[in-house]
Amino acid sequence: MIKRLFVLLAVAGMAVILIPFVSGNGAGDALNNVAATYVEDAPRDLGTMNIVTAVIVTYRGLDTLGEVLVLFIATAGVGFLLKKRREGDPVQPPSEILSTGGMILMPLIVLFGIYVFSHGHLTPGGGFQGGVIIATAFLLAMLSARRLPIYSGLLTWIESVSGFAYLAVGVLGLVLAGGFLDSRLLPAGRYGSLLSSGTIPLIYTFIGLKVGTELVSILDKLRSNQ
Amino acid sequence: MVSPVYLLVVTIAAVFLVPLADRIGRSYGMSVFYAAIAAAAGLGLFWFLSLRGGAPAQNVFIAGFTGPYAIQLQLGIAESFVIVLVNTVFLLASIVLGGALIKEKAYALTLMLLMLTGINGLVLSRDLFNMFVFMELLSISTYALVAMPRNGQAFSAGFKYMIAGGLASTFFLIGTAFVYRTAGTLHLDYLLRSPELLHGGVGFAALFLVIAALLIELKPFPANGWALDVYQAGHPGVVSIITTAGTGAVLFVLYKLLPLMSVRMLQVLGGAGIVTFVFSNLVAIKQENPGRLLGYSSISQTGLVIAGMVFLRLFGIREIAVYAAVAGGLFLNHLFVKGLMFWLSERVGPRPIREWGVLAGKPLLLFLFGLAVVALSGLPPFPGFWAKWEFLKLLAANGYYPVLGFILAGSLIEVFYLFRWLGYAAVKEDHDTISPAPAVTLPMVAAAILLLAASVFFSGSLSVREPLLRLIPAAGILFYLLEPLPGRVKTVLALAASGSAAVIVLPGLSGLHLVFGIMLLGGSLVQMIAGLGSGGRRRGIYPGMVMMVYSFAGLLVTETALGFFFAWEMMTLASYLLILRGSRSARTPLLYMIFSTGGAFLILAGLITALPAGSLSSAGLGDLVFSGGTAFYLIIAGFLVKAGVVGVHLWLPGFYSEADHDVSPILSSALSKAAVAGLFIFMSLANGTVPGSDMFSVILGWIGGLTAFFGTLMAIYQEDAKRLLAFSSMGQMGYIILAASLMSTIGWTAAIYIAVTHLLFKGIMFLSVGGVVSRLNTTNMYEMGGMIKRMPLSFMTFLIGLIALSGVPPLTGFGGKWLLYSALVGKGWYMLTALALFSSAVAFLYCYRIIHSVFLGQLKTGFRAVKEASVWYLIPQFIFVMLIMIFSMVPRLLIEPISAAVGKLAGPDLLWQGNTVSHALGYWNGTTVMMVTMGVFMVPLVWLLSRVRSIQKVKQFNIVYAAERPDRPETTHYAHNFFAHYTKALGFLSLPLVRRFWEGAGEWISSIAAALRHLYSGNGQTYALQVMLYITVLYLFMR
Amino acid sequence: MIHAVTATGIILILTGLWCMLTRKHIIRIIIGFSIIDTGIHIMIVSTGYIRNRTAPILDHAVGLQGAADKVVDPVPSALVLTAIVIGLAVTALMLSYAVKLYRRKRTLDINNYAELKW
Amino acid sequence: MFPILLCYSLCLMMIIAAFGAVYVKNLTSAVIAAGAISLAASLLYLLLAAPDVAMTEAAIGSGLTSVVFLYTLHLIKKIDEGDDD
Amino acid sequence: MIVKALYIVLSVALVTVWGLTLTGIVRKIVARVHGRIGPPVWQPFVDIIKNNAKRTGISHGVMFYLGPVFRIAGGMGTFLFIPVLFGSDMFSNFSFAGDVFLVMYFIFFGQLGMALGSGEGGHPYSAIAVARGLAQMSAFEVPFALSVISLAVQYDTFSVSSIVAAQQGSIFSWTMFTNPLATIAAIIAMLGMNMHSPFDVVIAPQEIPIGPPTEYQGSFLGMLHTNRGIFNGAKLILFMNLYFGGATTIPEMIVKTFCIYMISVFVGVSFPRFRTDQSIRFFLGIPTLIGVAAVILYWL
Repeated sequence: MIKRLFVLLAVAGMAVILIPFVSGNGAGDALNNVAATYVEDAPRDLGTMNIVTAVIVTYRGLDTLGEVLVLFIATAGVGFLLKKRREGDPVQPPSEILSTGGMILMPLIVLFGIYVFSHGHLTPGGGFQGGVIIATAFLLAMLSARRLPIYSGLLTWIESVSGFAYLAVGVLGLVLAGGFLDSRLLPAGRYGSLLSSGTIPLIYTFIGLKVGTELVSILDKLRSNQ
Repeated sequence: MVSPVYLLVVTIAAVFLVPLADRIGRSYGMSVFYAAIAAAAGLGLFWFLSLRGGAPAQNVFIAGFTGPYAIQLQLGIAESFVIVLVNTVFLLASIVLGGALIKEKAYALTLMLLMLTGINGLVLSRDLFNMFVFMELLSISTYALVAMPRNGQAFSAGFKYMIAGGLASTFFLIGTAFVYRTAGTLHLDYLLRSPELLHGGVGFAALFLVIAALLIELKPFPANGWALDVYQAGHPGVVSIITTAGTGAVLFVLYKLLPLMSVRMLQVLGGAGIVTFVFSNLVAIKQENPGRLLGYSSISQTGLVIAGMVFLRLFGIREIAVYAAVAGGLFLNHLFVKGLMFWLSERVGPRPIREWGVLAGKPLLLFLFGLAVVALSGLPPFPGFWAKWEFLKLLAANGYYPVLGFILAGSLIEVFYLFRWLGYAAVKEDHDTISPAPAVTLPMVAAAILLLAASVFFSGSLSVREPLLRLIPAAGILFYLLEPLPGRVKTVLALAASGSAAVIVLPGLSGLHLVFGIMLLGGSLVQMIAGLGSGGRRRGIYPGMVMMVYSFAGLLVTETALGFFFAWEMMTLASYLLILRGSRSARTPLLYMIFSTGGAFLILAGLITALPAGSLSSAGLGDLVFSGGTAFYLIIAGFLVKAGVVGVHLWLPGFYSEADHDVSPILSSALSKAAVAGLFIFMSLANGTVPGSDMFSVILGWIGGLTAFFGTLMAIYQEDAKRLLAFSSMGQMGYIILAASLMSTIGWTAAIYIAVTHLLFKGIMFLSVGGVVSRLNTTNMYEMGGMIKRMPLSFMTFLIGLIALSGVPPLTGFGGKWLLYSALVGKGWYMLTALALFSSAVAFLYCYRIIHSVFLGQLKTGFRAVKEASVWYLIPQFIFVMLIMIFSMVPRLLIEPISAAVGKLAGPDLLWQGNTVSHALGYWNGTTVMMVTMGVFMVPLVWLLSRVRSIQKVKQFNIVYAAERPDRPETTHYAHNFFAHYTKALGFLSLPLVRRFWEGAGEWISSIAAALRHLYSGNGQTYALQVMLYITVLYLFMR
Repeated sequence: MIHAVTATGIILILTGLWCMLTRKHIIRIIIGFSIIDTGIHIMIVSTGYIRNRTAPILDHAVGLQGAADKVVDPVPSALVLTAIVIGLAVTALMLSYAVKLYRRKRTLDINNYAELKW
Repeated sequence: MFPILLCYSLCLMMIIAAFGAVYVKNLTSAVIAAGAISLAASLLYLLLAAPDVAMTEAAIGSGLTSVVFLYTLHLIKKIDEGDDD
Repeated sequence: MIVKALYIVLSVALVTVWGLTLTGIVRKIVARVHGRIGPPVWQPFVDIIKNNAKRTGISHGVMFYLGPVFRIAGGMGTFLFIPVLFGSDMFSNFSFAGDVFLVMYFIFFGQLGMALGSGEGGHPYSAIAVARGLAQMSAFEVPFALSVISLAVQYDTFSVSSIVAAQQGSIFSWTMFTNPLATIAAIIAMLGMNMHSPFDVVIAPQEIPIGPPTEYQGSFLGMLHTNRGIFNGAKLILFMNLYFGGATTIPEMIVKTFCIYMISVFVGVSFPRFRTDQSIRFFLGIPTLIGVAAVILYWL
């Protein structure tokens, strides 16, 4: 019971620390200098409609690279911890409806995922969201067909190559344009069109592929772990 | 210059390449892995060198935008310093891990690379959120790698780590977001433009959370149980990276954030660092598991580095060089040492520290371990020493004395458990051995070399400019490398090395320095000859011996306070090595180290307190300011501990007696004078400037008197010949201190006269007994007896030494007594005079005891065939005997130079009339006394020779023995418990009260440690709770 | 409104902490973490919100002119995105640990994993 | 008015779901409850003009995270059944 | 120079004869007190001649051989550093070579040599006796030292001659009257020094025949006997000089030393023997306190 008391104390202490954030929030009614600059400059400099994308891919591109790497750690970490199951274990066959439904839905979902990450500079969403959607498609497929073979070799390839490509685009930015991960490597293009915003769609595509494959392989490892 | 981005690119590219290369083959994956890390380390080195060469700092903005809009990577000298260190250690650790990694899948390699990416990113980045991302890279990959040993312990430790780490990143994230909300930017440089935004309200809470998170990542006491489990359970290779590179990166982030913090925050943070340092060390006392022990030690070191940089900031210091000297030095020291020690623990395998005796048979590993222990304890010449000096100096200069005290206390505890461990390792116990593993040994050697290189670098930048001082460690290492040579060759080399030091140093000295120079260097040199008497390799003696002699020289030559302390610590270290080698028990070296370090810390505290204000580089000894008094008293107290005065003499009997038989004489006769030399150097420096020095002299006098008495008293009860002589040395040190405390011309003359004669006769006696013991292989006096028959020369020299010691005229000993009593009565200290007289009367007891038990009485059956001691033992004895004879014949030869060196102090001078020395009260003509004695001796001798022509030699047992004829020497040699009646009368005075006191203190500390340990319940949830409560408390303090 | 959202975030964080510190089951502790994560994300998003403004997507409805006065802060969104992904990674790794621990001792009571201590 | 009401009700929902996740007996339900928090949060993000976050939270926070949890629970059940080792 | 040497020989001879005679007288007195007839007064001389006349002697080794030499050298040396007669250049011996501390320490010279010599004899009784003697010596040294310090304070000098000089004038300027506490402490110490009963455990004739010299006979013993005379005389003269105003003529010296010696004799016949530990505690008790009081008295 004494421990409960301490927990209460700790949580209360945390509350004391966090309470100022309630009143301290929402006071502002204008963007700060940095945000305002992003909003004003991004369309002109980068050609993106979605400012969040501009921030993620270009202005704070290094964060995003790190983020991709974190996800990669998750894959590697889960793979490092969990061994793969022996092949040929008996599994229950899934229900007929699920299996057929899954097979039909899967390509559509994948397509949607591709749409999301390729339009990241125009609409909400981007590489991560798109990647997750693709992973969801595979998840569905996994549920519907338990024996769906996930070629870990292929996954590794896609993962590594897309990651490497992302890095390569970044380095090219450093060599040919203003700096590492500079999306102005390619011309900004026509504002609002799919092939615009420099390398942003390209990067998002790589991220999408990479995130998708990473998540699929995490799920695969959790699924087939024994 | 290469853009700093490439540092990240290299490892990230490798992250993506490794899985592909691994598909082709294991070795390809490994090659890419090592190539990437090597490239990173190489880049770091390249940058560091070019930046030191004057290249401008590099600032790179991601995506080519400037200002606060894009993430900035900065590569200045500080960054490059950290990067080169961290990447190098990472590389070495990966080599250590090689064997484990090759068994894992490629995932492990990628995780390692991602960890390194996180580390490098943390160092380079100037953006708060970006740091968060890199910190997550670092921590998440660490979480996974902790599981590497793949046992239950590792898994549960890893999970606990994740809970605590998860909390930390939660706080960091909230904090970062609200820093942005408040300040409108995440860019450090722009945050720094208006740090006051973060000093109140939301801004404060946000900054607090960020700092709290960083602190949690740095494992502050007591919110660090999870980290310890990780240190214990993780693979030593991985753990070494966590505690060196990982911690280093987080520390550097903290360094970058320092300018944002308010004074209050800095104070609390510094306090947290100190608390961590002291208490982690304390808890470590009770640790048996090497991993966990190293964990506690790592945490404490981290705490010290935090405290270092925080206090520097608090003192308003902005120069990077100072941070590099303090925090950088401490960190660098920790980095290489902890790496080395963790790798060594990998090498030794899962053994509790008590079983580290397996190292005893491995000279290289033992050397590396010793190096690490020494470096970690903050002893010279390693970077930790210089850094601590600078740090403590700044603390003192700013009046932070309590903090200084805590750091010294913590360091003392640290010294205790580290040297205890070293003691375990140095004593070979079982025949168990460890298999060779070059992949682990090579990185250790590399770390040691880098550490030594860094030591040179640091000592160069920190104004120890006397080349002789640098020679001290160099000589030690040189003689370590010469170890394979035969012992006699090494003796000759050591004699040559020490002799040349003496030849170079002595002509430059004058006054007291010269007197002590002759004593320390000359005394050691002569006695080193005895080393020729022992065959074999004699590993471990000469590095310590030469280092000790060079430290003597250094002590006398140096003109700076730092140089003095450096030489002092080197001397301590060198003598520790000597006793470590000789002693059979682990207790004696440890006790010696503890008390010596304690004494050294007192000296250190005194020195830095006495440093004149505003001295950036190390001040000269002459510039020290003693007007406050405290500094002076601290220094003197330190020397008293080293001299082994009563109360702190616990270390003394073992230390003077347990070394090798040719080393003990040097320790007991010469080394003991180093404390006296220190005492005199500082007393003459401070003479007249210390307030309240009358009281001080009285106290010092009584300390000396009581030391003389108790040392003597305890000597009479000893059964071990060398221990008896050791206690006798304690008594003689008491006389010296008593005489020194008089602060008068005659007093000081007496003190130095006694010191010189003590050097001579104690050298003789120790060497003589050493020669006997080396033949008999026992030090128990009651097992000896009748040695005069087998070793007449040793007996003769011993007798001369004994007469000199007892103070009986006509030999030199009387001069010392006469001078002492003259000075004491002259000063009016009558009770002390009586005490000294009583002590010197009691001294006869042990004098007779030892000469009778060893040389006279019945010769034991087993020793009928022993030979006279080696001639190499006798040569130094005869040299000393000759000196004693000369000084006895013409005392003026000795007294006059000494009083000239002492100069004019209070009290009357000594007057000379021919060979008669006199003062207001009395007079003494040593030459006449000698003549008369010779005369009265010769007359009856001649008479006897003429009378007794038909002298009849009788057999050993032919004695008048109550109508019996004894046939066993054991029953007829009265030697054991010789002064039983004395015990009955005055035994209460020799109760081991002092030992009980110190043991009680030790028990007390160790039960505190045991109680504190229970904080670490092992429950991950409790650890999380501790983290939360810690943050709450921190918040309350910082607000 | 925004105060309520922030407060909700804080309440979620505290609830998550409570969960993490009092529940014994490891999975429940991980759930606690994920609640904390959600709470943090809500807090961060709330910092970027400005009343009556639209999302920072400058389509033709918003227009480029004076956009800075019409949209909310894009930066917190960007931060949260990163944070969400990191949260997923941590959760996945924690769960893998849970599986590993369970396989060792067939229990997920955190009190049973205190073999290392002192 | 409507958005504000919606906002408050979402907040309330989240808090209730959070307590559910802490105290509900069944672990699977707890996971679902945690997913529900995320789902509600993603709706909230739409109200807060952060559609990107909303998408991500929906996809990752409520979707993928829950799946990962459920997979784990499933795995643990399988270990219990002695399916393993 | 030659004259001086002659005088020194003369004074040594004088003190030997007087010392031995004193021993004889005391033996006679003690015997009478005990109700015995006792040996003749000249018995000590007879013993010496007899012992020296023995043709052979045995030796246990060099140190054994040198022991008596040390002993007698110690006795003679002690005597030679004490001025015998005040105001007489010739009978001041070598007292210019050192002060009272020299004398105090030179006393040990002979004892040490004796102890060493008897030690080589290999007889356990010798060692036991030495151990006892040393222990007792260390204890009675304390009151004696305090007493001497008190004198040094009182007279502001360590020089025996100067101390004697300061006591000249009337009988009341003797230390005995000017500093009675110091005198008492010194006298008690002297009882121990003389090793008469009750402090004769060192030579405890019953258990450890005659103490350290157990193994000695022949010429060696003869020398030891001779020394007993010299050493006794020397000590008495020292006490006389320090506490009883010294002596200006030889008869005065003889009378004073006789009286001083009688003190220890009277005490000796009336007290039983102390054990070693008892005597140590005794000397460190009241006599030491008296000595401390003597010092403090003159200190203030």
